[in-house]
Amino acid sequence: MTEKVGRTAPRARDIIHLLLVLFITWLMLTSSLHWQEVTMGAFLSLVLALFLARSYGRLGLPPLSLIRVWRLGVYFLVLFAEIVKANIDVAYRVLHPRLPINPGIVVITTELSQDVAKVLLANSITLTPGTFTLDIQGDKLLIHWINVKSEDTAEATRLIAGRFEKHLKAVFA
Amino acid sequence: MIIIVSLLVLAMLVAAVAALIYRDLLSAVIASCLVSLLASILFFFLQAPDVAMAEASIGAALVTAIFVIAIRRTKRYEE
Amino acid sequence: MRATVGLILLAVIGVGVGISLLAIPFGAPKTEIGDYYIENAREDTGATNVVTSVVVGYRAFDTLGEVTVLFVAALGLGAVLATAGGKRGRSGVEPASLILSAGNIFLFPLILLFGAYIFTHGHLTPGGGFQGGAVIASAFLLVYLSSPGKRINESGATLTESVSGLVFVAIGLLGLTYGTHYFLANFLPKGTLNTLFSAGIIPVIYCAIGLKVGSELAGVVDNLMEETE
Amino acid sequence: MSFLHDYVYYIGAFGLVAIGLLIILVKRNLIKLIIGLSILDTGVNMFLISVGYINRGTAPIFSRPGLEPDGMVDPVPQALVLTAIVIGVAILALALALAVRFYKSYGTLDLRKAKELRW
Repeated sequence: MTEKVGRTAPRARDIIHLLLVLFITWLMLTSSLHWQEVTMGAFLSLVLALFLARSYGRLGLPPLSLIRVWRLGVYFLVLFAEIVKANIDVAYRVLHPRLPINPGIVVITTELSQDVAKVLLANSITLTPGTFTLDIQGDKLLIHWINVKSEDTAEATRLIAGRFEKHLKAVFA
Repeated sequence: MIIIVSLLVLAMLVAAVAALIYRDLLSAVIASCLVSLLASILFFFLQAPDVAMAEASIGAALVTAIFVIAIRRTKRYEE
Repeated sequence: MRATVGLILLAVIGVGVGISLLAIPFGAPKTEIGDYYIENAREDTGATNVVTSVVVGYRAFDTLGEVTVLFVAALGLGAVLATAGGKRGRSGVEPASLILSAGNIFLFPLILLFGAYIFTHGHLTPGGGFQGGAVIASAFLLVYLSSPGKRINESGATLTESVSGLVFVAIGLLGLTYGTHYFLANFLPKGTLNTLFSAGIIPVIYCAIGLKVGSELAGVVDNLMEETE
Repeated sequence: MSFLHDYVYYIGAFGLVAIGLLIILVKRNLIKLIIGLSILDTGVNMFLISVGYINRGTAPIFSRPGLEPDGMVDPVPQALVLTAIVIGVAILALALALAVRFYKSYGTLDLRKAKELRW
Protein backbone atom coordinates (compact mmCIF):
# COMPACT_ATOMS: atom_id res chain seq x y z
CA MET A 1 0.00 0.00 0.00
CA THR A 2 2.78 2.41 0.87
CA GLU A 3 4.34 1.76 -2.55
CA LYS A 4 1.15 2.82 -4.27
CA VAL A 5 0.74 5.93 -2.15
CA GLY A 6 4.23 7.01 -3.10
CA ARG A 7 3.29 7.11 -6.78
CA THR A 8 0.16 9.26 -6.58
CA ALA A 9 0.19 12.85 -7.75
CA PRO A 10 0.99 15.46 -5.08
CA ARG A 11 -1.87 17.33 -3.52
CA ALA A 12 -2.29 20.99 -4.45
CA ARG A 13 -2.24 21.97 -0.77
CA ASP A 14 1.21 20.48 -0.26
CA ILE A 15 2.54 22.22 -3.36
CA ILE A 16 1.27 25.61 -2.22
CA HIS A 17 2.55 25.04 1.31
CA LEU A 18 6.05 24.10 0.14
CA LEU A 19 6.04 26.88 -2.45
CA LEU A 20 5.31 29.50 0.21
CA VAL A 21 7.95 28.14 2.59
CA LEU A 22 10.59 28.12 -0.16
CA PHE A 23 9.67 31.54 -1.51
CA ILE A 24 9.80 33.18 1.91
CA THR A 25 13.18 31.52 2.52
CA TRP A 26 14.41 32.87 -0.82
CA LEU A 27 13.29 36.41 0.07
CA MET A 28 15.14 36.14 3.38
CA LEU A 29 18.28 34.87 1.59
CA THR A 30 18.39 37.61 -1.03
CA SER A 31 16.92 40.38 1.19
CA SER A 32 15.94 42.28 -1.94
CA LEU A 33 12.65 42.89 -3.77
CA HIS A 34 14.16 43.59 -7.18
CA TRP A 35 11.91 42.09 -9.87
CA GLN A 36 14.69 39.85 -11.20
CA GLU A 37 15.34 38.30 -7.80
CA VAL A 38 11.61 37.77 -7.19
CA THR A 39 11.16 36.16 -10.63
CA MET A 40 14.11 33.83 -10.14
CA GLY A 41 12.94 32.92 -6.63
CA ALA A 42 9.40 32.20 -7.80
CA PHE A 43 10.69 30.03 -10.65
CA LEU A 44 13.09 28.00 -8.45
CA SER A 45 10.49 27.59 -5.67
CA LEU A 46 7.90 26.42 -8.19
CA VAL A 47 10.24 23.82 -9.73
CA LEU A 48 11.36 22.50 -6.34
CA ALA A 49 7.79 22.48 -5.00
CA LEU A 50 6.47 20.52 -7.98
CA PHE A 51 9.21 17.91 -7.64
CA LEU A 52 9.26 17.53 -3.87
CA ALA A 53 5.67 18.13 -2.76
CA ARG A 54 4.85 14.40 -2.71
CA SER A 55 7.31 13.51 0.02
CA TYR A 56 6.60 16.82 1.74
CA GLY A 57 2.96 15.81 2.09
CA ARG A 58 4.01 12.85 4.24
CA LEU A 59 5.00 15.25 7.03
CA GLY A 60 1.30 15.79 7.73
CA LEU A 61 1.42 19.55 7.97
CA PRO A 62 -1.87 21.27 8.87
CA PRO A 63 -3.53 23.65 6.38
CA LEU A 64 -1.93 27.04 6.29
CA SER A 65 -3.58 29.97 8.00
CA LEU A 66 -2.41 33.24 9.48
CA ILE A 67 -3.55 32.29 12.97
CA ARG A 68 -1.27 29.23 12.85
CA VAL A 69 1.72 31.34 11.84
CA TRP A 70 0.92 33.71 14.71
CA ARG A 71 0.70 30.76 17.15
CA LEU A 72 4.01 29.44 15.84
CA GLY A 73 5.54 32.85 16.55
CA VAL A 74 4.15 32.72 20.09
CA TYR A 75 5.59 29.23 20.44
CA PHE A 76 9.05 30.44 19.44
CA LEU A 77 8.84 33.23 22.02
CA VAL A 78 7.91 30.67 24.70
CA LEU A 79 10.79 28.47 23.53
CA PHE A 80 13.21 31.38 23.73
CA ALA A 81 12.09 32.24 27.27
CA GLU A 82 12.45 28.59 28.32
CA ILE A 83 15.96 28.42 26.82
CA VAL A 84 17.02 31.51 28.76
CA LYS A 85 15.56 30.11 32.01
CA ALA A 86 17.17 26.70 31.50
CA ASN A 87 20.51 28.32 30.65
CA ILE A 88 20.52 30.19 33.95
CA ASP A 89 19.55 26.99 35.78
CA VAL A 90 22.31 24.91 34.18
CA ALA A 91 24.89 27.66 34.69
CA TYR A 92 23.92 27.73 38.39
CA ARG A 93 24.34 23.96 38.64
CA VAL A 94 27.72 24.01 36.90
CA LEU A 95 29.12 26.90 38.94
CA HIS A 96 27.79 25.63 42.29
CA PRO A 97 30.70 24.14 44.29
CA ARG A 98 28.78 20.97 45.19
CA LEU A 99 27.55 20.38 41.62
CA PRO A 100 23.89 19.53 42.42
CA ILE A 101 23.14 17.30 39.44
CA ASN A 102 21.37 13.97 39.19
CA PRO A 103 21.71 12.81 35.59
CA GLY A 104 19.57 10.02 34.22
CA ILE A 105 17.35 8.87 31.38
CA VAL A 106 13.57 9.13 31.55
CA VAL A 107 10.73 8.22 29.20
CA ILE A 108 7.99 10.72 28.46
CA THR A 109 4.88 10.40 26.33
CA THR A 110 3.42 12.96 23.97
CA GLU A 111 -0.12 13.48 22.75
CA LEU A 112 0.98 15.03 19.46
CA SER A 113 0.17 12.89 16.44
CA GLN A 114 1.91 14.54 13.46
CA ASP A 115 5.52 13.55 12.79
CA VAL A 116 6.65 17.12 12.28
CA ALA A 117 5.11 18.20 15.60
CA LYS A 118 6.92 15.40 17.42
CA VAL A 119 10.20 16.39 15.78
CA LEU A 120 9.63 20.03 16.71
CA LEU A 121 8.96 18.99 20.31
CA ALA A 122 12.05 16.77 20.40
CA ASN A 123 14.24 19.51 18.98
CA SER A 124 12.85 22.07 21.43
CA ILE A 125 13.67 19.71 24.30
CA THR A 126 17.18 19.26 22.90
CA LEU A 127 17.67 23.00 22.45
CA THR A 128 16.78 23.64 26.07
CA PRO A 129 19.94 23.11 28.10
CA GLY A 130 19.76 20.28 30.61
CA THR A 131 17.46 18.01 28.60
CA PHE A 132 18.35 16.07 25.48
CA THR A 133 16.18 13.89 23.25
CA LEU A 134 17.85 10.58 22.45
CA ASP A 135 15.17 8.86 20.39
CA ILE A 136 11.51 8.86 19.41
CA GLN A 137 9.51 5.66 19.20
CA GLY A 138 5.79 5.96 18.54
CA ASP A 139 4.53 8.46 21.10
CA LYS A 140 7.39 7.86 23.54
CA LEU A 141 10.40 10.14 23.79
CA LEU A 142 13.64 9.04 25.42
CA ILE A 143 15.13 11.98 27.32
CA HIS A 144 18.48 12.44 29.02
CA TRP A 145 17.92 14.82 31.93
CA ILE A 146 20.69 16.55 33.86
CA ASN A 147 18.66 16.72 37.07
CA VAL A 148 16.06 13.96 37.24
CA LYS A 149 13.26 15.21 39.48
CA SER A 150 10.92 12.30 38.89
CA GLU A 151 11.26 8.84 37.34
CA ASP A 152 7.51 8.68 36.83
CA THR A 153 6.49 9.04 33.16
CA ALA A 154 3.46 11.26 33.72
CA GLU A 155 5.28 13.57 36.12
CA ALA A 156 8.35 13.79 33.86
CA THR A 157 6.10 14.54 30.87
CA ARG A 158 4.49 17.38 32.77
CA LEU A 159 7.85 18.83 33.81
CA ILE A 160 9.71 18.52 30.50
CA ALA A 161 7.17 18.61 27.68
CA GLY A 162 4.22 20.36 29.36
CA ARG A 163 5.49 23.87 28.73
CA PHE A 164 5.87 23.24 24.97
CA GLU A 165 3.10 20.77 24.26
CA LYS A 166 0.24 23.17 25.01
CA HIS A 167 1.47 25.68 22.40
CA LEU A 168 2.40 23.01 19.85
CA LYS A 169 -1.09 21.52 20.10
CA ALA A 170 -2.50 24.95 19.32
CA VAL A 171 -0.26 25.22 16.25
CA PHE A 172 -1.03 21.78 14.84
CA ALA A 173 -4.66 21.38 15.97
CA MET B 1 43.43 40.26 15.68
CA ILE B 2 46.90 38.82 15.20
CA ILE B 3 46.55 36.92 18.48
CA ILE B 4 43.28 35.33 17.35
CA VAL B 5 44.87 34.33 14.04
CA SER B 6 47.89 32.86 15.82
CA LEU B 7 45.67 30.83 18.11
CA LEU B 8 43.67 29.54 15.15
CA VAL B 9 46.87 28.54 13.33
CA LEU B 10 48.10 26.81 16.48
CA ALA B 11 44.80 24.93 16.86
CA MET B 12 44.97 23.91 13.21
CA LEU B 13 48.48 22.51 13.60
CA VAL B 14 47.49 20.69 16.80
CA ALA B 15 44.56 19.12 14.95
CA ALA B 16 46.90 18.05 12.14
CA VAL B 17 49.26 16.43 14.67
CA ALA B 18 46.26 14.69 16.24
CA ALA B 19 45.40 13.30 12.81
CA LEU B 20 48.97 11.98 12.68
CA ILE B 21 49.02 10.22 16.04
CA TYR B 22 45.49 8.79 16.43
CA ARG B 23 45.37 5.04 15.83
CA ASP B 24 41.60 5.21 15.46
CA LEU B 25 41.01 6.23 11.84
CA LEU B 26 37.60 7.73 12.61
CA SER B 27 39.18 10.11 15.15
CA ALA B 28 41.93 10.95 12.66
CA VAL B 29 39.31 11.82 10.03
CA ILE B 30 37.46 14.08 12.49
CA ALA B 31 40.78 15.79 13.29
CA SER B 32 41.45 16.39 9.60
CA CYS B 33 37.91 17.78 9.28
CA LEU B 34 38.82 20.21 12.06
CA VAL B 35 41.94 21.21 10.07
CA SER B 36 39.75 22.03 7.07
CA LEU B 37 37.25 23.96 9.19
CA LEU B 38 39.94 26.11 10.83
CA ALA B 39 41.62 26.61 7.44
CA SER B 40 38.31 27.89 6.08
CA ILE B 41 38.11 30.47 8.90
CA LEU B 42 41.69 31.53 8.09
CA PHE B 43 40.77 31.85 4.40
CA PHE B 44 38.01 34.18 5.46
CA PHE B 45 40.49 36.30 7.42
CA LEU B 46 42.71 36.36 4.31
CA GLN B 47 39.82 38.05 2.42
CA ALA B 48 39.00 35.01 0.29
CA PRO B 49 35.29 34.34 0.98
CA ASP B 50 34.87 32.24 -2.18
CA VAL B 51 37.62 29.88 -1.13
CA ALA B 52 36.40 29.82 2.47
CA MET B 53 32.98 28.70 1.27
CA ALA B 54 34.42 26.01 -0.96
CA GLU B 55 36.69 24.74 1.80
CA ALA B 56 33.85 24.66 4.34
CA SER B 57 31.35 22.91 2.08
CA ILE B 58 33.74 20.57 0.27
CA GLY B 59 36.76 20.17 2.53
CA ALA B 60 34.98 20.00 5.85
CA ALA B 61 31.67 18.37 4.92
CA LEU B 62 31.88 16.21 1.80
CA VAL B 63 35.44 14.93 2.25
CA THR B 64 34.69 13.87 5.82
CA ALA B 65 31.55 12.06 4.72
CA ILE B 66 33.44 10.25 1.95
CA PHE B 67 36.16 9.21 4.43
CA VAL B 68 33.60 7.93 6.93
CA ILE B 69 31.85 5.88 4.25
CA ALA B 70 35.18 4.40 3.13
CA ILE B 71 36.14 3.54 6.73
CA ARG B 72 32.78 1.85 7.24
CA ARG B 73 33.53 -0.35 4.26
CA THR B 74 37.05 -1.24 5.46
CA LYS B 75 38.57 -1.26 8.93
CA ARG B 76 38.33 1.31 11.68
CA TYR B 77 41.62 0.75 13.52
CA GLU B 78 45.13 1.03 12.22
CA GLU B 79 47.17 -1.98 13.31
CA MET C 1 64.47 2.46 8.54
CA ARG C 2 61.63 3.85 6.51
CA ALA C 3 60.77 6.35 9.23
CA THR C 4 64.40 7.52 9.49
CA VAL C 5 64.69 8.03 5.75
CA GLY C 6 61.38 9.86 5.82
CA LEU C 7 62.43 12.18 8.63
CA ILE C 8 65.76 13.01 6.94
CA LEU C 9 63.97 13.71 3.67
CA LEU C 10 61.43 15.85 5.51
CA ALA C 11 64.16 17.84 7.26
CA VAL C 12 65.87 18.57 3.93
CA ILE C 13 62.59 19.65 2.33
CA GLY C 14 61.66 21.66 5.41
CA VAL C 15 64.88 23.68 5.48
CA GLY C 16 64.69 24.35 1.75
CA VAL C 17 61.06 25.43 1.75
CA GLY C 18 61.49 27.43 4.95
CA ILE C 19 64.37 29.48 3.52
CA SER C 20 62.45 30.22 0.34
CA LEU C 21 59.32 31.14 2.32
CA LEU C 22 61.23 33.75 4.33
CA ALA C 23 62.12 35.48 1.05
CA ILE C 24 58.46 35.96 0.00
CA PRO C 25 57.07 39.14 1.57
CA PHE C 26 53.63 38.82 3.16
CA GLY C 27 50.93 41.35 2.37
CA ALA C 28 52.52 43.05 -0.65
CA PRO C 29 51.04 43.09 -4.16
CA LYS C 30 52.72 40.53 -6.39
CA THR C 31 51.08 39.90 -9.75
CA GLU C 32 50.31 42.52 -12.39
CA ILE C 33 47.66 40.34 -14.00
CA GLY C 34 45.71 40.48 -10.74
CA ASP C 35 45.64 44.28 -10.92
CA TYR C 36 44.48 44.08 -14.52
CA TYR C 37 41.62 41.73 -13.58
CA ILE C 38 40.51 43.95 -10.69
CA GLU C 39 40.57 47.11 -12.83
CA ASN C 40 38.86 45.70 -15.91
CA ALA C 41 36.69 42.79 -14.78
CA ARG C 42 33.58 44.92 -14.41
CA GLU C 43 33.68 46.28 -17.95
CA ASP C 44 34.94 43.08 -19.55
CA THR C 45 32.56 40.57 -17.99
CA GLY C 46 29.92 42.54 -16.08
CA ALA C 47 30.39 40.47 -12.91
CA THR C 48 31.03 42.22 -9.60
CA ASN C 49 32.78 39.20 -8.06
CA VAL C 50 36.26 39.33 -9.59
CA VAL C 51 37.06 35.73 -8.63
CA THR C 52 34.01 34.55 -10.58
CA SER C 53 34.96 36.66 -13.57
CA VAL C 54 38.40 35.03 -13.52
CA VAL C 55 37.04 31.50 -13.11
CA VAL C 56 34.24 31.59 -15.71
CA GLY C 57 35.19 34.69 -17.70
CA TYR C 58 38.89 35.01 -18.39
CA ARG C 59 39.78 31.42 -17.61
CA ALA C 60 36.56 29.64 -18.64
CA PHE C 61 38.40 27.19 -20.86
CA ASP C 62 40.50 26.12 -17.89
CA THR C 63 37.30 25.58 -15.90
CA LEU C 64 35.92 23.41 -18.69
CA GLY C 65 39.03 21.27 -18.34
CA GLU C 66 38.56 21.11 -14.59
CA VAL C 67 34.96 20.01 -14.89
CA THR C 68 36.20 17.30 -17.26
CA VAL C 69 38.76 16.15 -14.67
CA LEU C 70 35.99 15.89 -12.09
CA PHE C 71 33.88 13.89 -14.54
CA VAL C 72 36.74 11.50 -15.34
CA ALA C 73 37.46 11.01 -11.63
CA ALA C 74 33.80 10.16 -10.96
CA LEU C 75 33.84 7.78 -13.93
CA GLY C 76 37.06 6.15 -12.70
CA LEU C 77 35.59 5.73 -9.22
CA GLY C 78 32.58 3.95 -10.66
CA ALA C 79 34.84 1.72 -12.75
CA VAL C 80 37.10 0.86 -9.79
CA LEU C 81 34.23 -0.05 -7.50
CA ALA C 82 32.08 -1.91 -10.01
CA THR C 83 32.34 -5.70 -10.15
CA ALA C 84 30.99 -7.65 -13.08
CA GLY C 85 27.53 -9.06 -12.41
CA GLY C 86 27.71 -8.08 -8.74
CA LYS C 87 24.52 -7.75 -6.73
CA ARG C 88 23.83 -4.17 -5.83
CA GLY C 89 22.34 -3.21 -2.53
CA ARG C 90 23.22 -2.08 0.94
CA SER C 91 23.47 -4.52 3.80
CA GLY C 92 23.59 -4.01 7.54
CA VAL C 93 21.64 -0.78 7.62
CA GLU C 94 19.09 0.24 10.21
CA PRO C 95 16.26 2.69 9.59
CA ALA C 96 17.03 6.15 10.96
CA SER C 97 15.07 7.66 13.81
CA LEU C 98 12.04 9.85 13.24
CA ILE C 99 13.95 13.04 14.07
CA LEU C 100 16.36 12.46 11.19
CA SER C 101 13.86 11.23 8.62
CA ALA C 102 11.17 13.87 9.25
CA GLY C 103 13.81 16.58 9.60
CA ASN C 104 15.29 15.46 6.29
CA ILE C 105 11.95 15.74 4.46
CA PHE C 106 11.56 19.27 5.78
CA LEU C 107 15.17 20.39 5.19
CA PHE C 108 15.87 18.76 1.81
CA PRO C 109 13.99 21.38 -0.30
CA LEU C 110 15.49 24.20 1.74
CA ILE C 111 19.06 22.92 1.25
CA LEU C 112 18.46 22.55 -2.49
CA LEU C 113 17.11 26.11 -2.60
CA PHE C 114 20.18 27.35 -0.72
CA GLY C 115 22.48 25.57 -3.19
CA ALA C 116 20.58 27.15 -6.07
CA TYR C 117 20.86 30.55 -4.38
CA ILE C 118 24.62 30.14 -4.12
CA PHE C 119 25.17 29.26 -7.76
CA THR C 120 22.71 31.75 -9.24
CA HIS C 121 24.37 34.57 -7.29
CA GLY C 122 27.93 33.48 -8.10
CA HIS C 123 28.65 36.66 -10.05
CA LEU C 124 27.38 38.98 -7.29
CA THR C 125 28.27 37.49 -3.93
CA PRO C 126 30.86 34.95 -2.73
CA GLY C 127 30.04 31.50 -3.97
CA GLY C 128 29.36 29.93 -7.32
CA GLY C 129 28.85 26.69 -9.13
CA PHE C 130 31.37 24.60 -7.22
CA GLN C 131 30.22 25.66 -3.77
CA GLY C 132 26.54 25.43 -4.70
CA GLY C 133 27.10 22.01 -6.23
CA ALA C 134 28.75 20.82 -3.04
CA VAL C 135 25.79 22.10 -1.00
CA ILE C 136 23.39 20.20 -3.28
CA ALA C 137 25.48 17.04 -2.94
CA SER C 138 25.40 17.39 0.85
CA ALA C 139 21.58 17.52 0.66
CA PHE C 140 21.68 14.11 -1.05
CA LEU C 141 24.11 12.94 1.63
CA LEU C 142 21.44 13.81 4.21
CA VAL C 143 18.95 11.67 2.28
CA TYR C 144 21.38 8.73 2.43
CA LEU C 145 21.80 9.18 6.18
CA SER C 146 18.07 9.33 6.85
CA SER C 147 16.99 6.46 4.62
CA PRO C 148 20.05 4.25 4.03
CA GLY C 149 18.38 1.90 1.59
CA LYS C 150 17.43 4.68 -0.77
CA ARG C 151 19.28 5.25 -4.05
CA ILE C 152 19.34 8.35 -6.16
CA ASN C 153 17.67 8.16 -9.52
CA GLU C 154 20.82 7.19 -11.42
CA SER C 155 19.53 7.93 -14.90
CA GLY C 156 18.24 11.30 -13.70
CA ALA C 157 21.65 12.17 -12.24
CA THR C 158 23.45 11.10 -15.42
CA LEU C 159 20.97 13.09 -17.52
CA THR C 160 21.43 16.26 -15.42
CA GLU C 161 25.18 15.87 -15.60
CA SER C 162 25.34 15.33 -19.36
CA VAL C 163 22.86 18.08 -20.17
CA SER C 164 24.69 20.64 -18.04
CA GLY C 165 28.03 19.61 -19.53
CA LEU C 166 26.52 19.99 -22.99
CA VAL C 167 25.14 23.43 -22.09
CA PHE C 168 28.64 24.54 -21.09
CA VAL C 169 30.19 23.36 -24.38
CA ALA C 170 27.26 24.63 -26.48
CA ILE C 171 27.55 28.12 -24.99
CA GLY C 172 31.26 28.03 -25.76
CA LEU C 173 30.59 27.05 -29.36
CA LEU C 174 27.91 29.74 -29.75
CA GLY C 175 30.60 32.24 -28.80
CA LEU C 176 32.43 31.20 -31.97
CA THR C 177 29.55 32.30 -34.18
CA TYR C 178 28.25 35.39 -32.33
CA GLY C 179 30.05 38.44 -31.07
CA THR C 180 33.81 38.45 -30.99
CA HIS C 181 34.23 34.98 -32.50
CA TYR C 182 36.26 33.01 -30.01
CA PHE C 183 35.51 29.98 -27.86
CA LEU C 184 33.46 30.89 -24.75
CA ALA C 185 33.10 34.53 -25.83
CA ASN C 186 30.61 36.47 -23.71
CA PHE C 187 28.00 37.10 -26.40
CA LEU C 188 24.95 37.79 -24.21
CA PRO C 189 24.15 41.37 -23.09
CA LYS C 190 26.02 42.30 -19.90
CA GLY C 191 23.09 44.09 -18.26
CA THR C 192 23.27 46.46 -15.31
CA LEU C 193 26.04 45.91 -12.80
CA ASN C 194 25.01 44.26 -9.51
CA THR C 195 21.68 42.84 -10.68
CA LEU C 196 20.81 39.16 -10.98
CA PHE C 197 20.38 39.04 -14.78
CA SER C 198 23.74 40.52 -15.67
CA ALA C 199 27.21 39.42 -16.75
CA GLY C 200 26.06 37.65 -19.92
CA ILE C 201 26.95 33.97 -20.05
CA ILE C 202 28.58 33.80 -16.59
CA PRO C 203 25.44 32.96 -14.54
CA VAL C 204 24.30 30.46 -17.18
CA ILE C 205 27.64 28.65 -17.11
CA TYR C 206 27.75 28.75 -13.32
CA CYS C 207 24.25 27.22 -13.10
CA ALA C 208 25.38 24.45 -15.46
CA ILE C 209 28.52 23.89 -13.37
CA GLY C 210 26.46 23.85 -10.17
CA LEU C 211 24.08 21.18 -11.44
CA LYS C 212 26.94 19.17 -12.92
CA VAL C 213 29.11 19.26 -9.79
CA GLY C 214 26.10 18.54 -7.59
CA SER C 215 24.99 15.47 -9.54
CA GLU C 216 28.59 14.24 -9.90
CA LEU C 217 29.43 14.49 -6.21
CA ALA C 218 26.09 12.91 -5.26
CA GLY C 219 26.93 10.10 -7.70
CA VAL C 220 30.38 9.69 -6.10
CA VAL C 221 28.83 9.33 -2.64
CA ASP C 222 26.23 6.93 -4.02
CA ASN C 223 28.90 4.77 -5.68
CA LEU C 224 30.98 4.64 -2.51
CA MET C 225 28.03 3.64 -0.33
CA GLU C 226 26.97 0.85 -2.62
CA GLU C 227 27.85 -2.62 -1.36
CA THR C 228 28.91 -4.92 -4.17
CA GLU C 229 29.01 -8.62 -3.44
CA MET D 1 54.74 40.79 17.00
CA SER D 2 55.79 42.01 13.59
CA PHE D 3 57.44 38.66 12.92
CA LEU D 4 54.20 36.94 13.87
CA HIS D 5 52.21 39.26 11.62
CA ASP D 6 54.49 38.58 8.67
CA TYR D 7 54.83 34.86 8.98
CA VAL D 8 51.93 33.35 10.94
CA TYR D 9 50.03 32.21 7.82
CA TYR D 10 53.22 30.90 6.26
CA ILE D 11 53.97 28.96 9.45
CA GLY D 12 50.48 27.46 9.35
CA ALA D 13 50.73 26.51 5.68
CA PHE D 14 54.26 25.15 6.05
CA GLY D 15 53.30 23.21 9.17
CA LEU D 16 50.37 21.57 7.40
CA VAL D 17 52.55 20.61 4.43
CA ALA D 18 55.20 19.17 6.76
CA ILE D 19 52.71 17.16 8.82
CA GLY D 20 50.99 15.89 5.68
CA LEU D 21 54.33 14.78 4.21
CA LEU D 22 55.26 13.14 7.50
CA ILE D 23 52.02 11.14 7.52
CA ILE D 24 52.60 10.03 3.93
CA LEU D 25 56.22 9.02 4.62
CA VAL D 26 55.85 7.32 8.01
CA LYS D 27 52.43 5.67 8.05
CA ARG D 28 51.57 2.49 6.21
CA ASN D 29 47.80 2.43 6.54
CA LEU D 30 46.26 3.44 3.22
CA ILE D 31 43.44 5.56 4.66
CA LYS D 32 45.93 7.32 6.93
CA LEU D 33 48.00 8.07 3.84
CA ILE D 34 44.99 9.64 2.16
CA ILE D 35 44.28 11.73 5.28
CA GLY D 36 47.87 12.98 5.00
CA LEU D 37 47.28 13.82 1.36
CA SER D 38 44.23 15.90 2.24
CA ILE D 39 46.14 17.78 4.96
CA LEU D 40 48.98 18.48 2.51
CA ASP D 41 46.43 19.74 0.02
CA THR D 42 44.98 22.15 2.58
CA GLY D 43 48.48 23.40 3.42
CA VAL D 44 49.35 24.16 -0.20
CA ASN D 45 46.03 25.98 -0.68
CA MET D 46 46.69 27.99 2.48
CA PHE D 47 50.10 29.02 1.16
CA LEU D 48 48.73 30.17 -2.21
CA ILE D 49 45.99 32.26 -0.60
CA SER D 50 48.39 33.89 1.86
CA VAL D 51 50.73 34.83 -1.00
CA GLY D 52 47.85 36.71 -2.64
CA TYR D 53 46.97 38.71 0.48
CA ILE D 54 47.55 42.46 0.63
CA ASN D 55 47.80 44.29 3.94
CA ARG D 56 44.44 45.76 4.97
CA GLY D 57 43.00 44.50 1.68
CA THR D 58 39.35 43.77 0.96
CA ALA D 59 37.82 40.76 -0.77
CA PRO D 60 37.78 41.18 -4.57
CA ILE D 61 34.02 41.71 -4.79
CA PHE D 62 32.41 45.03 -5.74
CA SER D 63 29.35 44.40 -3.61
CA ARG D 64 29.09 48.02 -2.42
CA PRO D 65 29.49 51.10 -4.64
CA GLY D 66 32.19 52.70 -2.45
CA LEU D 67 34.81 49.98 -2.83
CA GLU D 68 38.05 51.00 -4.51
CA PRO D 69 39.99 48.62 -6.79
CA ASP D 70 43.30 49.66 -5.18
CA GLY D 71 42.91 47.90 -1.86
CA MET D 72 41.73 44.54 -3.16
CA VAL D 73 43.58 41.28 -2.66
CA ASP D 74 44.85 39.32 -5.64
CA PRO D 75 42.00 37.32 -7.26
CA VAL D 76 44.24 35.00 -9.30
CA PRO D 77 45.44 32.71 -6.45
CA GLN D 78 41.86 32.54 -5.17
CA ALA D 79 40.61 31.33 -8.55
CA LEU D 80 43.42 28.78 -8.68
CA VAL D 81 42.69 27.47 -5.19
CA LEU D 82 38.96 27.23 -5.92
CA THR D 83 39.89 24.92 -8.78
CA ALA D 84 42.37 23.00 -6.65
CA ILE D 85 39.86 22.28 -3.87
CA VAL D 86 37.34 20.75 -6.26
CA ILE D 87 40.00 18.68 -8.02
CA GLY D 88 41.23 17.67 -4.55
CA VAL D 89 37.91 16.13 -3.55
CA ALA D 90 37.73 14.20 -6.83
CA ILE D 91 41.23 12.80 -6.32
CA LEU D 92 40.49 11.90 -2.70
CA ALA D 93 37.34 10.04 -3.69
CA LEU D 94 39.23 8.13 -6.38
CA ALA D 95 42.04 7.28 -3.96
CA LEU D 96 39.55 6.08 -1.36
CA ALA D 97 37.82 3.92 -3.95
CA LEU D 98 41.19 2.35 -4.72
CA ALA D 99 41.77 1.81 -0.98
CA VAL D 100 38.40 0.07 -0.62
CA ARG D 101 39.29 -2.11 -3.60
CA PHE D 102 42.70 -2.88 -2.06
CA TYR D 103 41.01 -3.94 1.16
CA LYS D 104 38.74 -6.28 -0.78
CA SER D 105 41.65 -7.92 -2.59
CA TYR D 106 44.11 -8.25 0.30
CA GLY D 107 41.86 -8.16 3.36
CA THR D 108 44.02 -5.46 4.91
CA LEU D 109 44.80 -1.76 4.56
CA ASP D 110 48.46 -2.23 5.50
CA LEU D 111 50.89 -1.67 2.66
CA ARG D 112 53.49 -3.99 4.28
CA LYS D 113 51.17 -6.97 4.02
CA ALA D 114 50.81 -6.67 0.26
CA LYS D 115 54.09 -8.10 -0.99
CA GLU D 116 53.99 -6.62 -4.47
CA LEU D 117 53.84 -3.07 -3.13
CA ARG D 118 56.70 -3.23 -0.62
CA TRP D 119 59.61 -0.84 -0.96
